[in-house]
Amino acid sequence: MLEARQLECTRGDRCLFTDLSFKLGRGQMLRVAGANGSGKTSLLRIMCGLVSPSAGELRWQGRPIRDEREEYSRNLVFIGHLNALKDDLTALENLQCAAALSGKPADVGRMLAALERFGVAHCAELPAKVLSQGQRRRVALARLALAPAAPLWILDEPFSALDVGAVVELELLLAAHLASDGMVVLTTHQEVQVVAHAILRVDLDLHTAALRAA
Amino acid sequence: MNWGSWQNFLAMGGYGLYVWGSYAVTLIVLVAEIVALITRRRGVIEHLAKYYAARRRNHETEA
Amino acid sequence: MIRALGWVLRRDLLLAFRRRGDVVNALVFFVIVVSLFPLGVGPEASQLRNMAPGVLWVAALLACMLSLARLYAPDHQDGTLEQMLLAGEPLVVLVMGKVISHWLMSGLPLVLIAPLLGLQFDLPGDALAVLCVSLLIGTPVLSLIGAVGAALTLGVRGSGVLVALLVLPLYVPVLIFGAGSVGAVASGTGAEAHLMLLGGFLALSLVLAPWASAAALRIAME
Amino acid sequence: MSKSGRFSWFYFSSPQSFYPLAGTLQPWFAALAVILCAVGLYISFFVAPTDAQQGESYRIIFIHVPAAWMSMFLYLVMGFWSGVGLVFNTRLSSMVATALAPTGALFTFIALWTGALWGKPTWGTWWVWDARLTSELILLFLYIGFMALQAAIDDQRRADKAGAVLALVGVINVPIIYFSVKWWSTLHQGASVSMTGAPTMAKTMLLGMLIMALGFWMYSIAATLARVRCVILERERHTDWVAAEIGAQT
Repeated sequence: MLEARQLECTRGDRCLFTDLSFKLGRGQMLRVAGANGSGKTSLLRIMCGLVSPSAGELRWQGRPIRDEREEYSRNLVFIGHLNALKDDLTALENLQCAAALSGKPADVGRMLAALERFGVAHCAELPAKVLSQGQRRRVALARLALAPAAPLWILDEPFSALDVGAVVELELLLAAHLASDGMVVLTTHQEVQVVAHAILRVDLDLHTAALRAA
Repeated sequence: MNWGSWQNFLAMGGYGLYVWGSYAVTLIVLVAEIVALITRRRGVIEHLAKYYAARRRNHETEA
Repeated sequence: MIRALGWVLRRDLLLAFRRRGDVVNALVFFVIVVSLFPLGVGPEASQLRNMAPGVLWVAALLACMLSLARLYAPDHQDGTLEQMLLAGEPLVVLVMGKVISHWLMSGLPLVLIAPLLGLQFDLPGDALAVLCVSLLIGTPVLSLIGAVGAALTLGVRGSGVLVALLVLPLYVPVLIFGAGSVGAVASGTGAEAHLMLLGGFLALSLVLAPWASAAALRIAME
Repeated sequence: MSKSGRFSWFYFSSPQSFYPLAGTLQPWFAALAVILCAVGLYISFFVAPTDAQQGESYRIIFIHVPAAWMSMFLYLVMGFWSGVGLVFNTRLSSMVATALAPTGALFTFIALWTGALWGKPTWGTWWVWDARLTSELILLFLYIGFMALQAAIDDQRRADKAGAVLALVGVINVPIIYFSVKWWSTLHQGASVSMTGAPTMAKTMLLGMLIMALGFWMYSIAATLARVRCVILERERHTDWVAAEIGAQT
């Protein structure tokens, strides 16, 4: 279970959000909403442990994540704005490196299956630099389809640059992950059709310092 | 130690240029730092006063 | 842990292989800088022999420093660095992998080509041998210290010049003892003491630099 | 440790409570600096005898040596506060480290300048690659690197932390650099005229240097406190107490 306690994030002089608390349990999805510049990406980076919050803390299974960074990292998959693809490596090699770094077996069969899921198996041997924006996103998302899945997925605008087919595929994947007791945190501008028994929603516009003062 | 006269004191046994060059530059550098610190403090206060005034105006127009 | 290090190394070497030009360019830079010195000071053999260790070492420093821009910056831009921080492996280990691959691509070629350039400067055989050994021990230190500078200046404006400003003063001891070892052989006093001290620097920087670099990377990603 | 002891320690580690404290202490350190420097200058010009070998030119060491000491000492202090800031994540320590750098760089510059002016009559050239001057030069580069790095990073928190890592790496390196350079210079030029090692080094000379060093030390503290106050105002401008302070000042 992931628990946030009174998180606060400041960037320079500006307080992006303050007093943000929530609990995310197994099988639940958290959707982070908010206007542009409200700190959605910052919140996700805090939740990954890449950035430390200016106040408050995050707990994974009851323990603060900064105390056991590596252990926590092994439990999560983060897909950010950047696709984390190397232009000079092929889609398959990129996926293999990502899998190996997160401690998963780098078995070619599984890689191809994951790419197939997102309909980019035919690009497996092409260097990432020749792929289109949408194809690159699909290759990045293929990491989600790699077994064994990490329990916590943190996705920053996963639907950007995807066509309808890929959107549906991702929604199915999210639903399956939630059904098997996984957890998902995501930001998105479009409506998501995901079957889950609980979808939490955090609206960062309701956590700004100005509003609290008022 | 008795230098006898100002001339002797300034001449520093023929090394006046070096000795006084060292002391003068040290003095100049330290004074420059002090002046820089004072102007910086004034600048900060002035800048912040403007900053708060602008913020106050902004609040008033909003309210 | 070793597996993750192996993967970082493997990936970086593969990338370097696909972009061979970058590696070759750094090497050509080294050769050109070294070859310019005789043109500047004149072709007199005894003078060149005296200068050779210093010239070769300074050129090695510069070549190594130039290639630091490729150490973390591309990973930072395409997001793979974020993923490395979240890999679930100690970051120090991954940093070690990056440093080793940096050395293999920028340090080792210098070691291999240095004897040829030493011949241009009329260095005797034993001095050439010591030059190679000193570069072999010293260039990893350059990569290790450089990794700290590269991590500190990651994504900062004007980082190319800044990294030189930060890293070159820290290279001074390596330069002194690296060039000193070759000079010591030439003057007949033996280079063991120099090489031992270089080895000491290597040990010290192996222990400390990856930690500092990893800490700097975490800071840079905030 | 008693509860009240911890409390007072943390009380002054907050910028808000340190700001008035620094304001109160700063004039005292400045006054001490003036008095000590005056006494030091008196000793160096009117008490210390003429040096048998170097004549009057040796009087430069009364500022050269203390400035060199201070430059190295301030770098260590900067490294210490950087380390504290990094480990305990206290903003004030990082601000102190940032405020120390310019003063340290100034003393490094003074040491270099006076070294050159001492070298001309003693060695016959303005610059000699001796151990002290060379390591001072490298120290100046380290200071400049620290300030340039902090200036180049926009995010304040990152600038503090990155500067701290650099300062700590520098602190480990300064002794290594110093001994490398020392070893190198003795190898290349043999024994040279040393500034402090001369057998004629009278007690009064040492006393003069010590008092000047103390004066420089007090000056450094005063200058750093003044700069920290500016830094605090700039960085804490979003707080209410700074707004009140500025209101009281204008």
